[in-house]
Amino acid sequence: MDEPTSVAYLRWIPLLPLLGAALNGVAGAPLQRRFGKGVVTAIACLPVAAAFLLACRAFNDLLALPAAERLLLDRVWTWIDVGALRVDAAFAIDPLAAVMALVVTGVGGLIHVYSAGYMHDEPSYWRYFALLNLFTAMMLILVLADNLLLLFVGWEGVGLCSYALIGFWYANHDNATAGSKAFIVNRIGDFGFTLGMFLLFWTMSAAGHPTLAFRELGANAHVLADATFLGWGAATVITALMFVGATGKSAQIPLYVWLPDAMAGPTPVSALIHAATMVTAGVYLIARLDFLFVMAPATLAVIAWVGALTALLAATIGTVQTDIKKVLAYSTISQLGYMVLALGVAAPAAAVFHLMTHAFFKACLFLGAGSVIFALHHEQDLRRMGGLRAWMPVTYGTFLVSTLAIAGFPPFSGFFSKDEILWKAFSSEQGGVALWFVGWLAAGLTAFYMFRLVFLAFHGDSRIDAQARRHLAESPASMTVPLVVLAAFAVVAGFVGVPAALGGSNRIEHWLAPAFAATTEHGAHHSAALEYGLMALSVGAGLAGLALAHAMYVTGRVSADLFARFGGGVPYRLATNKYYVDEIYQAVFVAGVLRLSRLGAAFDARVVDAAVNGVAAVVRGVSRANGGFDRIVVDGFVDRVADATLLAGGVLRRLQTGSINLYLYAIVAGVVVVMIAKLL
Amino acid sequence: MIGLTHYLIVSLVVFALGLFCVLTRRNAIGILMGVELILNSANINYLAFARFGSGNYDGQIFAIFVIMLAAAEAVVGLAIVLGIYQTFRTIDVSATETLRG
Amino acid sequence: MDLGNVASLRFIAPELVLVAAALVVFVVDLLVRDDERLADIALGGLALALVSMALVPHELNGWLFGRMLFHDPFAAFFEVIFALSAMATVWMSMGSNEVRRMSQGEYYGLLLLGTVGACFMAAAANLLMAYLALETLSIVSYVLTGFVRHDRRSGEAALKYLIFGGVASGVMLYGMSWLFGLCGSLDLVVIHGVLESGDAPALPLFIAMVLMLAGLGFKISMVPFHMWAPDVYAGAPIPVAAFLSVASKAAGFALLVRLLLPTFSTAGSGGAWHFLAGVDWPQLLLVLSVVTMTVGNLAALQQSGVKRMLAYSGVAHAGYLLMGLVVLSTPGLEAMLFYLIAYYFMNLGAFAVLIVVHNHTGSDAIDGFRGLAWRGGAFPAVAMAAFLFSLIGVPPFVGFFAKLYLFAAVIEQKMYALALIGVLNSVISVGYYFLILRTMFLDRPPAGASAVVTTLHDYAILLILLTATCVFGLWSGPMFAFARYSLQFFAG
Amino acid sequence: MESPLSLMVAIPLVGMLLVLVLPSAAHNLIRWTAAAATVPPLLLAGWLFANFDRTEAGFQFVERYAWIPDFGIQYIVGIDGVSITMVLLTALLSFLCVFASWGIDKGVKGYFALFLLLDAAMVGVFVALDFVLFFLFWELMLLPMYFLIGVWGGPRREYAAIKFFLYTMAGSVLILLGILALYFATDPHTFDMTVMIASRDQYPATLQYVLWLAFFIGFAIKIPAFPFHTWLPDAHVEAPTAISVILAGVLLKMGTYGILRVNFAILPEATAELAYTLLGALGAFNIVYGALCAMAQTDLKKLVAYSSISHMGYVMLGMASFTQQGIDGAVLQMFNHGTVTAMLFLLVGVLYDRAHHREIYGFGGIAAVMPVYTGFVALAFFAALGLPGLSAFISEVLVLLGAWQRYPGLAAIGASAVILTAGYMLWTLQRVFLGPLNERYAGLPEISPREVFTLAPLAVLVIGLGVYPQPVLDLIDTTLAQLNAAIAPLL
Repeated sequence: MDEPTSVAYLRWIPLLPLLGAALNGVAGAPLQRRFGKGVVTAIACLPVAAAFLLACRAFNDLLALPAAERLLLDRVWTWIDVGALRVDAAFAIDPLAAVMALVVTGVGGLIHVYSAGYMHDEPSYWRYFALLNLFTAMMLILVLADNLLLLFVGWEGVGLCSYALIGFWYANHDNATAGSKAFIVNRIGDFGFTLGMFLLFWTMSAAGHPTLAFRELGANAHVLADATFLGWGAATVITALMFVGATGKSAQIPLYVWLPDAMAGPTPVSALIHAATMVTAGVYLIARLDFLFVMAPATLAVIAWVGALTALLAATIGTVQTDIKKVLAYSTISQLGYMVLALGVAAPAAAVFHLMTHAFFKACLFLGAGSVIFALHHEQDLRRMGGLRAWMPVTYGTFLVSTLAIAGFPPFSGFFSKDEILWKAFSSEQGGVALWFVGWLAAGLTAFYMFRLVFLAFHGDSRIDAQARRHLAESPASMTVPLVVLAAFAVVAGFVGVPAALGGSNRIEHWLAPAFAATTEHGAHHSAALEYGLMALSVGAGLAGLALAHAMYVTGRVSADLFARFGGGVPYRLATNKYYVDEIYQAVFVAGVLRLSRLGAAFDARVVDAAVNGVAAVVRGVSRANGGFDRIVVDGFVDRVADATLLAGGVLRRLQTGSINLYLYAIVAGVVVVMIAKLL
Repeated sequence: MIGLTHYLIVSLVVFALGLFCVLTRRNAIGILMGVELILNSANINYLAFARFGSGNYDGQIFAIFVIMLAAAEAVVGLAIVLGIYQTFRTIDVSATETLRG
Repeated sequence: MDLGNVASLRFIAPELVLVAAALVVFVVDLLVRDDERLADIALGGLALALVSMALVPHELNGWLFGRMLFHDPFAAFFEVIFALSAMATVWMSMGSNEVRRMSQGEYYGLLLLGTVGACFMAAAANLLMAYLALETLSIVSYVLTGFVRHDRRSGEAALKYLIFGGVASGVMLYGMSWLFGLCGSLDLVVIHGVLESGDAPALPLFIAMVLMLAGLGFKISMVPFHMWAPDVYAGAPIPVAAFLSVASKAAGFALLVRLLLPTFSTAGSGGAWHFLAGVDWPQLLLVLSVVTMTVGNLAALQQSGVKRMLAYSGVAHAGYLLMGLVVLSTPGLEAMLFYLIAYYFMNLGAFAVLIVVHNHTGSDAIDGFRGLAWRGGAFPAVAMAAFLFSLIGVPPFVGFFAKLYLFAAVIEQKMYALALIGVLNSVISVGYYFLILRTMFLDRPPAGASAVVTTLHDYAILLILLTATCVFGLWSGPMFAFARYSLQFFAG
Repeated sequence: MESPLSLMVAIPLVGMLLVLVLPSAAHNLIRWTAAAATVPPLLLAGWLFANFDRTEAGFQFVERYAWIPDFGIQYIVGIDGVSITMVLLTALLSFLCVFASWGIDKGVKGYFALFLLLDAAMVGVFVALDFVLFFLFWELMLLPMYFLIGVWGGPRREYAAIKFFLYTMAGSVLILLGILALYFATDPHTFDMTVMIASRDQYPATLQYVLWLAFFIGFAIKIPAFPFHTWLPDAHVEAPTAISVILAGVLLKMGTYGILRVNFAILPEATAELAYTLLGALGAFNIVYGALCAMAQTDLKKLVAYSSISHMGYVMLGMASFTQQGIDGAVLQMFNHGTVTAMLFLLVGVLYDRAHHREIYGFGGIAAVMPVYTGFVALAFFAALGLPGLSAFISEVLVLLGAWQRYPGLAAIGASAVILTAGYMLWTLQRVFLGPLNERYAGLPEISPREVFTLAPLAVLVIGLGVYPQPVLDLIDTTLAQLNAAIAPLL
C-alpha cells in the first residue's frame, strides 16, 4: 500500500499537554506557592489550546487530501522491535481520529477553562491540572495511536488519570475506593483487550503479516477470514475479546458498575472523562477496528444487544436517582449504550456521530450540574434543590438546551444522532424491530428522567436551606462561558449529520466513510415514509416522557410515587438499588477472590512452609533418636544381651553393664553384624 | 596327634572368654584381664600358625612382642585405674558416668 | 631397594630426631625445672624433624630394616602431617591453661614419641611393625588423655579410651593372627602376593579382615567403633583432643589405606583398582562410610559441648574420607589425601579457637562462644567462622575444594547415590556448625561478660591456620600436586 | 586483569580490605570508602554498555587463566547479552544500596565489609564462565548474606537467616553434583562452560534429564519457584532494607540466569522436553499464586516479597515460550523487576524508618504528610502492576505475547494476574496512603534528599525503559536469538 502523507506536527498534539502535565506535576507546587494559581492555569490550558489548533490544522490537511488517502502519519521512533514484532511510537490521524481529536481537545479545552473557576479554592490546584493535562495527553495518544499497543498505552493511561482524579479528594475514603474500583474493573476489560491483541498479532503473523499497526491490519484483515482459533473463527474470538475491553472502558453491561461511583470525582472531571471522552474510548476502539468487527457478525449481534440493554437498564435506574450527578452518570451509560448499539448494527458512523453530539450536550449537562453544585456548596441531592432558574439563568438555559438535545427533540443535535442510530437499528441487516424497540423505549425514559431532573432542580419552589440560599448566585464567567459554547454546539452539532430523508446530506457519514470502508452498505433501502414514521414515534416517546415528568414534578397531576406503588413497588426497589448488581459482584467476585487469596496464603504458611520446617524437624528428630539410640535402645538391648550372656554363663546376674561395656558391645556388634551380612 | 585345629579351637575359646569377660565385667581390672585373654588367644594363634604353617619364626617373634606390649599396656592401664581410684574411690566403670552427652 | 638396619638409619632420620628430642625433653625436665623451655625444645625437635624429612632422599623407594618399613612418598606424606600436627599441638599447649597445670616434661616427651609411633604406622611394611607402631601411638594417647591429674573427666576419659583401645587392638591382633596364618607371612608384600594367587580360603580371610577393621576403625573413629571419641575428646585436654582428631586419625587412615589398597587390592590401568578375592571390602566400607557420616552428623546436632560436637564432626569427616577409599580409584585416594591436609588446617583451627575461649571461660560449653565477636573476640570469631565454613565445605575455603575433589572422584565412578548422601550430609552439618556461628555473631554477649583477650601466641597460630584455610583453597594446585605425588606405594 | 569484568569483581574486594583496616569507630569514613568502592564498577558497567557489541551472540570481554591445572579448573570471565544486563543491574543496585545503608549504625565496619564482599560475589556469578568459579561465587554470596540478614536483621532474623542459608545450600549441593557430572560427561573433561555449550549435543538424553532436574531445583530455589519459595518472605521481612533490595533485585535473578546459562544453553534437549511443565506451567502458577498470597498479606514487605514471586513467574513463563518475544521479555523482565522491586523495597524501608512498623492497616492518609514520597510510591506501584508507559509493562506484554504463541492457556492465566496485581497494589496504596490521615503519623518527615538520591535513578529507568526499551532489548536480542534457535526446533 502507498505510504500515507507524513507530517511532523502530529506528535505535538499529545506531547504538548504531556509537557504541561510534567511541568505542573514536578514544579506545580512551588509555582503555585510562588506565583499563584494563574501560572498553573496558563501552563495547563495553553498546551491544550495549542493541541486544539494543531488538531484543526490536521483536520484541514485531511480535507485537502482526496477522501481515499485521508491519513496523516507521524512516526516518532521505533518503540519495540523484537523478532517479528515491530511497534512504532507513531501517531496517525484519519477522519475518525480527527473527529475524536477535535472533540477531546475542544471539549477538553473548555473544561480546562471551566475548571479554573470550579477548582479555584482547591489547595492542590496544581495537582488537579497536572492530572487533567495528563489525561488529555493520554486520551490523545489513545486517539492518535497508529497501532494497537500504543493505543493500549493511552487506554490504560486514561484509566490511570481517571483513577487519580476520581480519588482526587483522597482524604475521603469513598473517593479513593471509587477510584480503585474504576481501575480494577477496567483491568478486567483490559484482560480481554490484551488477549485479543495477542491473538490478533499471532493470527496475522501466521498469515505473514506480523503487525499491530491499524493501516496494515486494515489492509490485510482479509487473511483472518478463514483463520480459526480453538474451532472458532479467529475474527469472532478476537473481536469478542476486544469487546470485553470496550465494555470496561465504555461502561457497558456487565462492567458498567464503576461509572456511577466515578462521580465521586470533581464535576469537571466527570464531564470530561466520564461523559465526553474517556468512556467513549471503547466505542472508538470498536470503530477503529471496524474492519475486524464486520468480519464477525456473531460478535456484532452480541454487541448490539449489550448496547441496547445497557441503554434501557441504565435509563430505568436513571429515573429514580436523586443525586444530580448520578442521574447524569446513568444517562451517560445509557447514551453509551446507544453508541454501542449503533456499532452492533454495523453503523459506526452513526455511533461516532452520536459520540460527538453526546460529548457536547453531556459535557454541558455535567458542567451545568457542576455550576449548580458549585452554587450550592457541594449539595448534590435533587430533593434539596428546586426553583434554581431564578438564581442561575445561564446555567438553566444551557441545561435546558442540552436536555432537549439529549431527549432527542428536533432540531437539537441529539435528535439527529439518536434517530440515525434508531433508524440503523431498525433498518440495517444486523438490526431489527426488537433492537429498535428497546432503543425507542430507552429514548422515552431518557426524556422522562432528564426532564425530571430539570424540573426538580430548576422549577418548582425552592427546597434549599436558608443559609445556602443567602449567597446563591450564578457561577463566574470562566464557568458560564464554556456552558454557553457547549450549549451552542449542542444545538448545532446535529446539522453535520442531517439524514438524506430530511434533505440533508449526512456530511459526517461521508466524512467518516474512508475510516469505515469495510462496512458494507446497508442492503434493502426502506421507504422514506417508514423513516419519517420512526422519527415521529421517537419524538413522540420523547414528548410522552416530557409530559409524564411535567405531570409528576410540576403540576403534580400524576402523583410522584406512581412508580413506587407500581407492581407492588418491586421494580421501583430494584431500580433504586440498581438491581443489586454491585452487591452481587461484591459477594461473588470480590469476596470470592479475597477468600481465595486468604486460602492461598494459609496454604502457603500452613502447608508449603510447614513442609519445609517439617523436614528440618524430622532431621532434628532423627538426630535426637540417634542420640537416644545409644541411651535407650542399645543400652536396653545390651542389658538384655548381658543378662542373657550371664545366664548362659551361669554367672551371677547382679552384674550390670556400664557404658564402657556398652561401647565394647558396639565393637563386637559391629563385627558380628558385618560377618552375618557377609554370610547371608 | 594334636593338630593345628586344636590350637585354633583353644585360641578361639580363649578369645571368646576374653570378649565375654570385657563385656560383662564392670570392674576395670577385670576388663583389663579380659583384654589380656584376647591378646593371648592371638598369641596362641601366632605360635600355632608359625609352628604348622610358615617355615619362619615370625609368629614366635610376634608373640614375644605382644607379651611385651601387653605388659606395657597393663602398666599404663593400672596407672590410669589407680588415678581413677584416687579420684572416684572406686574402679567400677559403671560409676564413671560423668562423660555422657 | 631393600636396606639393612645400618643403611636404613639415614632414612628414618626424622623419627630419630624426634626420639632424641623426646629424650632431651625428659632429661631437661629432670635437671632444670623450666617448663617454658621444654615446649621450645619440643618445637625445635619437630622443626628439625621436618627439615630432615626434606633432606631424606625421596627419589629411591624401598624397604628399610629388612622389609620392616616402607620408604615411599606415601609414608613421607604422613610423616609431614604428623610432624605438623604435633607442632600445632605443642604450640596450642603452650597457650592452653589446662596443659600449664600439668607436668610438662612427660607431656611433651610423650607427644613426640606418639608422633614417632604414628610415623612408623604410616611406613609399616609388616603386620608386626604395624601393630607395634599402632600400640605406641595408642598407649601414648591413653596417657596424654588422662594427663590432667585429679580431674574426673580426664581420668575417666583415659580409662574408657584405654579399655576401648585395648579391646579394639586386641580384636585386630586376633584378626592379624588369622591373616598371618592364612597367608603364612607378616610381610604385606608377600601377603599381597598370596592373595593375588587366590590360594587362601575366602571366608576366613574376610573374617580376619573385618576383625582388623575393628582396630583400625577404632583409630579413625568409624561407626560403630567411634563411641569412645566424644567422651575422650570431652575429657582430654583440648590440645590432646586436637592431636587425636588429626594425627591419630590420619595414622589410622594411613595404615588402613596401606592394608586395603596395595595389600588387599591391585592397581589396574587408568587409576582404577581391583580388590582381591576373599577381601571384597569396598561394599562393606561403602555402607560403613555412609553410616559413619550420617551418624556423626546427626549425633553432632545434639551436642551442647563444643568438644563433643567436634568429636562427632570428626566422625562425620571420617565418613567423608572413607568415600575416597570406597571409590577404589587413584583420584579418590588423591582426594582423600588432599582432604586430610584440608582437615588438618580447618579442624586444628577450630580447636585453636576453642582453646582461646576455653582459656577465658574454663569450659567448652557452647555458651562460652556467646557474642564472641562482639566482646573483643572478633578475630577468633571470624577465624572460627572460616574454619567452620571450611568444615561445611563452602567456598572459597580449602574444605570446599577438598570436598569438590572427593565428590568428583565419587561421581567419576558414577556412584551418584553415595555422592548425594554425602552432600546431603554436608547440608545437615550446617545445622550444628551454624549453631556455633550463630552463638558467636548473632547472639548478643551475656550481660557483664568480660572481654575475651587473644594473646599474640593465639593470634599467631590462628593467623597461620586461617591463611592456610583460605589460601590453599583458592590456590590448591600445589597441595593437590603434593597429594598426587605422595600417592606412590612401594610394593617391591 | 585486563578485562573490566575482573576489575568489577576485584575492586569491591579491595574496598572490603580497606574497610577492614579502617578503625571501627570511623563510621563515615567506612561508609564513604564503601561508596567509593562501588563507583568504579558502576563506571565500568557504563563502559561495558557503551562498548558491548550488540551484534555478537557469543561471549565478550573474555579473560581466561589456568587456575588449578591438575583439575582443569580455569579462571574464565566473560559476558554475553544475558549477563551484561545483570551486571549492569548489579553494579547500579550495589551503588545505590550503599547509600540506602547509610542509616546502619551497629557494627558499621562489618556491615560494609560484608556488603562489598557480597557485591563482588554477585558480579562474579554473572561473569564467571568456569563452572567451579561460578559455583565459588554462587556460594560465596551466601556467607555475607547470612550475616547481613542474621546480624542486622529484624526480630526473627536468626530463623530467617538460617532458613535462607539451608535452602540455598540444599539447592547448591545439587548444582555441585550436576557440575561434576557434567565435568565427567564432557570429553575432554573440563569445567569451561563455553566448551560445554559447544559440545552440548554429546550429552546423552537421560543424563540431560537428571542434570536438568538437579540444576533446575538448585536454581528454582533462588528464583524462587513454588514450592521452594517460602524462604523469601521470611528473608525479606527480616533483612535490612538495602539487603532486601539486593536480595530481590539481584539474587532472585540468579535463579533464572542460571537456568538460561546452564539448563538452556547446555542441556537443550531436556529443556525442550521439560520446559512446558516445569517452566511454563510453574511460571504461570507462580504468577497467580504469588499474586493471591500477596493480596492476603498485611505486612508491606511480605506483600512486596510475594509480588516478587509473582513477577518472577513472568520470567519463567517467558523463558518457556521459546519465542523471541517471550524470551527477550523474560530477560527484560529480569532487569525491570530488578529496578521496580528495588524501588518498592527502598520505599518500604523509608516508611519503616519513620513509622517503625509495616502493618498495612496501621497507616492511612500518609499522602497528606509525605506527598513527594507518595509520588514515588505511586510510580513504583503502577510500574509493578504493569502500567503501560512504564518499564515492567513492556516486559510483561512481551512475555505474555510470546507465551500466547506457544501456550495460550498459560498466557491467559498469566494475563489474568494483572487484575489481581492491580487489586492488591491499589488496595494497599489506598489503605496506606489515601483515606483520612492517621493522626499518629501527622508528624512524619518528608522523604530525605539521600533517599531521593537512591530512588531517582531507578525512577528514571522505570519510566525511560517504558518509553524506550530498545537499549536493553538491543543488548540481549542477538544472544537470545541464538540460544532460542538452538532449542525451539527441538520442541
